[in-house]
Amino acid sequence: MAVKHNNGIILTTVEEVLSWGRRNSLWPASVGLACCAIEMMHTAASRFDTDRLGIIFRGSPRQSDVLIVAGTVVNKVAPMLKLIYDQMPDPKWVIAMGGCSSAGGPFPTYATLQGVDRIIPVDVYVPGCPPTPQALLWGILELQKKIKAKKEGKVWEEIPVREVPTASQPIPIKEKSPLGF
Amino acid sequence: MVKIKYVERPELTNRERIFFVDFIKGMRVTFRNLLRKTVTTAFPFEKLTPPKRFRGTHAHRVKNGKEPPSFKVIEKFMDIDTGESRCVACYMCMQACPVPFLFNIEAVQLPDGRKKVVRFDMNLLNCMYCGLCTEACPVDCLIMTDIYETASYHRASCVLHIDDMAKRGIDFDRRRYDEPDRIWIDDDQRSKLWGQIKWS
Amino acid sequence: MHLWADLEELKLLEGKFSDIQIEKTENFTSITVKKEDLLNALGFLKEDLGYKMFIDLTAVDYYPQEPRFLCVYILFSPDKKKRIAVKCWAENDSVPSVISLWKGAKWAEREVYDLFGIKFEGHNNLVRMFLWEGYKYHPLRKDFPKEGIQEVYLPSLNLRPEEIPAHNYSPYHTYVPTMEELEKTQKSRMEKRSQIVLNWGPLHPGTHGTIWFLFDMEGETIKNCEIILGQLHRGIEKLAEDLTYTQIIPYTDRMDYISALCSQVAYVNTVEKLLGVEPPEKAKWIRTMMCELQRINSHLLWLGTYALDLGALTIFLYAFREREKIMDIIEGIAGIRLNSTYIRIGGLSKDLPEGALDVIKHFLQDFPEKLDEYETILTKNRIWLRRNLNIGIVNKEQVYQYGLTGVVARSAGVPYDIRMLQPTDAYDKVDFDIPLGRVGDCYDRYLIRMEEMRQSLRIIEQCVEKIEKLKDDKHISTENPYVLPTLDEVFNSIESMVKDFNLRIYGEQAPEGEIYMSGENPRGELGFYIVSKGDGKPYRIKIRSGAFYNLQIFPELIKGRTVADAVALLGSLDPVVGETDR
Amino acid sequence: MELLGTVIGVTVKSLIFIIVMFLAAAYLTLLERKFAGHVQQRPGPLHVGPHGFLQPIADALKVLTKEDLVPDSVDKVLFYMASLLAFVPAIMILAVVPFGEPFTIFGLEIKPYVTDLNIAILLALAFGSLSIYGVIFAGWASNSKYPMIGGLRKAAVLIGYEVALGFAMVGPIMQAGSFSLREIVEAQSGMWFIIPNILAFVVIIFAILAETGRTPFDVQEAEAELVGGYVTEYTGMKFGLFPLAEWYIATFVLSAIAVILFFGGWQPLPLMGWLPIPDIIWFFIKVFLLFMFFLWVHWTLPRYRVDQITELAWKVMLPLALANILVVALWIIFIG
Repeated sequence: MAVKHNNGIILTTVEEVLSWGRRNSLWPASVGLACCAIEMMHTAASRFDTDRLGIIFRGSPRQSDVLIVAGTVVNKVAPMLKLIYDQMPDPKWVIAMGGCSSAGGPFPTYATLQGVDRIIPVDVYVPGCPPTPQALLWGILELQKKIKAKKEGKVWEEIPVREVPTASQPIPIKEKSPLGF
Repeated sequence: MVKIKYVERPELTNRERIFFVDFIKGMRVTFRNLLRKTVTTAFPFEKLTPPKRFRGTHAHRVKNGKEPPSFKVIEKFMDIDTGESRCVACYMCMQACPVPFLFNIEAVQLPDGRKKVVRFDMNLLNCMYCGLCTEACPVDCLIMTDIYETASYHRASCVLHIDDMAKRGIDFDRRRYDEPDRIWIDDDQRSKLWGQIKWS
Repeated sequence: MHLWADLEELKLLEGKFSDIQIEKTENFTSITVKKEDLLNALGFLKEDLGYKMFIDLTAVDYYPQEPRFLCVYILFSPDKKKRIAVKCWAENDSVPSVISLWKGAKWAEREVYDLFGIKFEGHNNLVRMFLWEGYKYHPLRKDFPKEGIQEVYLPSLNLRPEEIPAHNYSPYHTYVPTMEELEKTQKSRMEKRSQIVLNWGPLHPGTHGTIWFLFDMEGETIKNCEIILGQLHRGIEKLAEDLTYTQIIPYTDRMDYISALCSQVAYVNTVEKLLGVEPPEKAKWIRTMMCELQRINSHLLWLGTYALDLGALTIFLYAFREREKIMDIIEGIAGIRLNSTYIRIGGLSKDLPEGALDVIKHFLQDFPEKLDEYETILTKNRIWLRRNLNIGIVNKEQVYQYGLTGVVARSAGVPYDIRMLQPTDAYDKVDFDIPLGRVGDCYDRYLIRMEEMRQSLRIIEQCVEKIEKLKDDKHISTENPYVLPTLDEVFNSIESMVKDFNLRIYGEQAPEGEIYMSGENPRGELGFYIVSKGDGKPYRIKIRSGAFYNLQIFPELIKGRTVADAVALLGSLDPVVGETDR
Repeated sequence: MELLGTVIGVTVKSLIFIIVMFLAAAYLTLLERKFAGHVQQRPGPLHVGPHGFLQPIADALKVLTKEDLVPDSVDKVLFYMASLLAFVPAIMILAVVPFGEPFTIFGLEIKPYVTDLNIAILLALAFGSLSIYGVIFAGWASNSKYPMIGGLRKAAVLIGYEVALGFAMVGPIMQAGSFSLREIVEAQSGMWFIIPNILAFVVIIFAILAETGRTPFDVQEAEAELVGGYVTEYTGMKFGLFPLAEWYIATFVLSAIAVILFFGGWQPLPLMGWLPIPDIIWFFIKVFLLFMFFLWVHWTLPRYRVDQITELAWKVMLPLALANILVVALWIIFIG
C-alpha cells in the first residue's frame, strides 16, 4: 500500500502480523443453545477438527474472541447473551450459526428472538438448519477473510455482498500459504 | 420376543485395585488409538461431497427438454423459454412450507394471456431445509442442491432470487443429474472414517 | 393396539360420583368429572384402581365457549398396563391442584398456568414455568396470536437505516425482557437461606443446553435447588395449531434434536392411528431400523457429554467419531445429518438408496468393538465407579410419583418401555432385551444405556435381514386418501396431482376426536395428545416430553450433595432442553 | 572481582533459563495439543505454519494484544499479584535443578544449573507451596462465585498433596544422605533409587498430577462444573500465565525433580551408557518421557470429586509415603 513515512509502513506490517495472529487463533466461547450446538460440537470433534485452524473452545467468555451463537435464541435468554457478549474482551466477533440465531428461523413465534443481530452485531451469518460442520467451517473461514481485510468494525459499506456460490470445489493445498489463513 | 433382564454390576477386585489394572487397561486403549490413522477431513483442502439426496440450498430446474409430463400440461399457459426456470407459479411450495412467508412469488399476466414468473424469492434464514417444498413441486422445478457454503456477511445475501436459482439448477444438473441414487459417492474421503466397506 | 382402560372397571366410578360421563372411543377413553369431585376421583383411581403413575396433565382452550378450559389428566396403571384419561372443566378458570397426589404434577400445573392462565388451588408455588415474571399474556390461549404482539421497535443492528434485507423482515418485535426482570424471576423462584446462591447456567458448558439451576449452597453442599426452564421455549405447540399434520413433522425433529427420527416416528404413528392409515410392511421395518440407529446415536452423545462432564475428555471424541458414522448413514438416506425429516404419514419420504444396507452392515460389524473400548476405559475404572455409585438413587415410588420414564424408570427396576407395552411399527416382530437396574443410581443408568446400545444393534441386524427380503415393496401407501403421493405419481397422473394439491392446501381432514399415543424415545416416553375438530389442522397438540418429567426429580435427588454430583446426576438424567421447553 | 564474575554468571544463566523456559512452555502447549489430537485420531494444529509449528506464536500474539479487561468488582492489587504469584515460584524452582555435570568449553567451566544449594529439595518444596497463594488470591480477588470455589478446591488439593510429596522425598534423601540434588544424582550411580522407593514413586506421580491440576485431579477448572475455575475472570496474558505456569512449567520442573530423585538424573539408561549422548540430553529424554506420561494420563482418565481427592491424599498417599520411609530404612539397615 502507498504509505509515505517509514513508520507508517512499519505500523501496517505490525497490523498485518497482529491480524494474522488473531485470525489464526480464534477461540470461540462455547455457547450452545439448541440443535446447532450439536453440529458445533461435531465441528470441534475428530472428523472436522477445528483445532487444525487453531480454534479451541473456551468455557469462559473472558478468554474467547468469537461468539458462535449456535441455536435458537428466545426472548428470555437474549439479555444473558448480551451479557456474555459484553464480557468478551475486544477485538471480538460474532457468528450467527443457523437460521434461528440469524433471523428467527422457522420459529416466528411469540417467544423467539427474530435474529440475534437485533441485540448484538453479527459478523457472519451461516444459513442452514442446522448448518453442516463444513458449512460452519466455511463461515469461520469467511470470518478469517473479514479479519484479514481489517473489516472489524460493523461498517456495512465496507462489507461486500457475496455473489451466489455454485459448485464447491476443494481448495488445492498448493494455494495455501505456509502461514495459515 | 421382548425379554427383561437385569444388568449386572461389575466389581473391582483388590488385585486390580492394587496394581492399577483399570487405569492400565484404559491407557492401553488410548495408546492404541494414538497409533491409528487420523479420521480428519482437512476442510477446506479436502471436502466431503454431500450425497445426492443432500438437502442444501434450493435451486430451480430450467426448461431443458427433460420435463415431466405434468409440465407439458401446464406449459401452454406459461411463457417460459428454454434455459429459463420451469416455475409455473402454482404456489404449491408456499402451500407445503411450514414457514410460508419465506417465499415471495409473483407472476404477471402477459397481454397474450400467458403467465410469467417475475419474482421468486426465498429467505434461507427462515428455511428448515425439510424438503417439503421440493416434494410439493408438481413440475420438478424446485430442487435442493448439494451447496452448503452459503455463509455471508449480510442478511440480504441469504435471500435467493429466481435467476441465481436457475443458475444453480443448471450447475447442479450438469454435475449430478445422471448420478445413481447411492448413499454417497466419495468413497475415498469417507473411507478415512469408515475403513473399507464391501459393497454388494 | 391400545392401552385404554376397559369399561367395566370404569363402571365402578359411576356409582361413586355424581354425573360423570364415560366416553370410550377406539383411540381414547376418558371420564369427565366435576370440579369438586376431581380430587376424590383421581384419588380413587390412584389408590383403589391402581392408576398410580402420573403420565401427563394438559389443558385445551375451547374459546369462546364458557367455561373455556378443559383440563386433561392422563394416568397409567403399571399392574394392569392400562391408561385412563380424566377430564375436568375449569369453571371460572381454576381447578384444584393434585400435587398432594402426585409430586409430578407440580411442574405440569405450573406449565398449564403459564401457558393458559388456569389457577390451581392449593399449589404451593404457582409461578410461571417457561416465561418470565411480568410477562403479560398466556400464549396458548386461542385469542393470542401465534406471532405474539409486536410492541417494541428493535431493528437489526447490521442494517443501514431504512434497509429491508428480506421481504419478511420487520423492525418491530415482541417484548424482550430486561436483566432486572430475569433477576426478579430468579428471586421469585428461590430465596437465599445458606451461604451463597450459585447460578448454574443458563449459558454454561455443563448444563446440556440452557437449563438454569439455582443452587443454595453451604460450602460445596447443595442445601436447596431450583430449576428455571424456558430458555429454549419456542412455542412449538402454538405453532402446531396452525400447521397441517404433515407440516408438523419437521418441528418434531427440532424438539428433541438428538433423537429426531424417534420423535418423528412417535408423532407419525399417532397421526396414522388418528387417520386410520396403515403404512406398508417395508416402511415399518425401515422406521424401526432408523429409530434404533437414532437411539444408538443419542446414547453415544449422552456417553460423550457424560464422560466429558466427569472429566474423561477423550471418550467424548471417540463417541463423536462413531456418531459421525451414523450421521453419514442418516445423511445418505434422509438428506440431512441431524434434523432429518424422513418419516411421512403413511410411510417414508424416500426409499433406501442403494448401498445403504451395506454401510449399515459394516457399521454393525465394527461398532461392538468400539463399545468394548468405551467399556474398558470407563466401566471398571475406580474413578468412574466412585463418581457414579450410589449417586442420585431413584426408587419405584418416585417413578410413579413423578412419572419418570425411559432409562430413569428402568434403572429403578420398573419395566416401563413403550416398545414393549404398546409396540408400534415392527417392534412386536423383533426380539430384544430390556435392561433393568436394581439400585437406580447413576451407575445403573450408565450400564443400562450401554446395554441398550447393544440391544439396538440386535434389532438393527434383524431389520436389515428383513428389509433385504422386502426389497421391491412400496415404501409409502399412497393409495390411502390421506397419504401424499410421491413425486413420480404427481408428474405422471393428473389425479394424484389434484390429490396432492388438496392435501397440501387443506391438510389431512382428520376425523373429529382425540388420541393419546406415545413412543419410546431415548429420553423417555414422548407422548402426543392430539385434539382434532375435523379440519386439516389439529385443534390442540400437547407434547408429553419425557425429559421434562425426568428432570423434575433433580432437585429432590441433589439435596445434600455437591456440585460435582449435580453434574453427574444431570448427565445421567440426560435431558434435552429442546424437548423440555418445546 | 571474583564475586562480580559469579554474579554475572548467575544472572546470565538465570536469564537464559527463564527465556528458554518461556519458549519451551509455549511449545509444550503445541506438543500437548498435538498429542491430544492424535490420541483422539485428529491431527491437532495443522495449518498455521508447517504442521501448526507457528500455532504457539499466533496464540501468544493474540493473547498479548487482547484487550486487558479487568472487571470493576475485583480487588485490583491481588488480581494482578495472583497471576505473578502463580507463575514466579514455578519458574524459581528451576534455580536449584541441575541438568547435568559441570563441563568445560574453551577452558571455562560451565555448570548446567544456576546454583547447587545443599538444601535444594527444601527450597523446591517451599517454592512449590508458595504457588498456593497465587491460586487463593486469584479465587478471592475475582470476587465471583466460580473462581472462589475453584480457588478453594485447588488450595485444598495442594495442601493435601504438599505433605505427601514432602514425605515421599524423604526416602531418596535418606539413601543419598544429602539434600543437594546433585549429590542425590551422584549417589545413584550404582542403582537408581526407584528400586526401594517404588511406593514413594507412586505417591509422587499422584502428587505431581494433583499439584499441576491435571486429570484426574483437575477439579479447579472442571469446565462442566466451574466454567474456568479460578481463571474464569482473567483475560489476556494474565490468564495465559496460569496454564503456562501450572500445566507446563510446573509439570516440567516437577518431573525433572522426580527424574533426579528416582531415575538417576542425567545418568544414561541402563545398558545404554556406551551411546555417545551427553548427559544433559539423557536428562531431558527422561524428563520428556515422564512429561508425556502425564499427558497420557491426562487424556485418558475421568476426574475425581474434590472431597475424594483430599480423602485420597490423607488416607492413602500420606500412609504410603510413611510406609516408604520405613521400607527404605530397613533397606539401608540390611542391604546397605
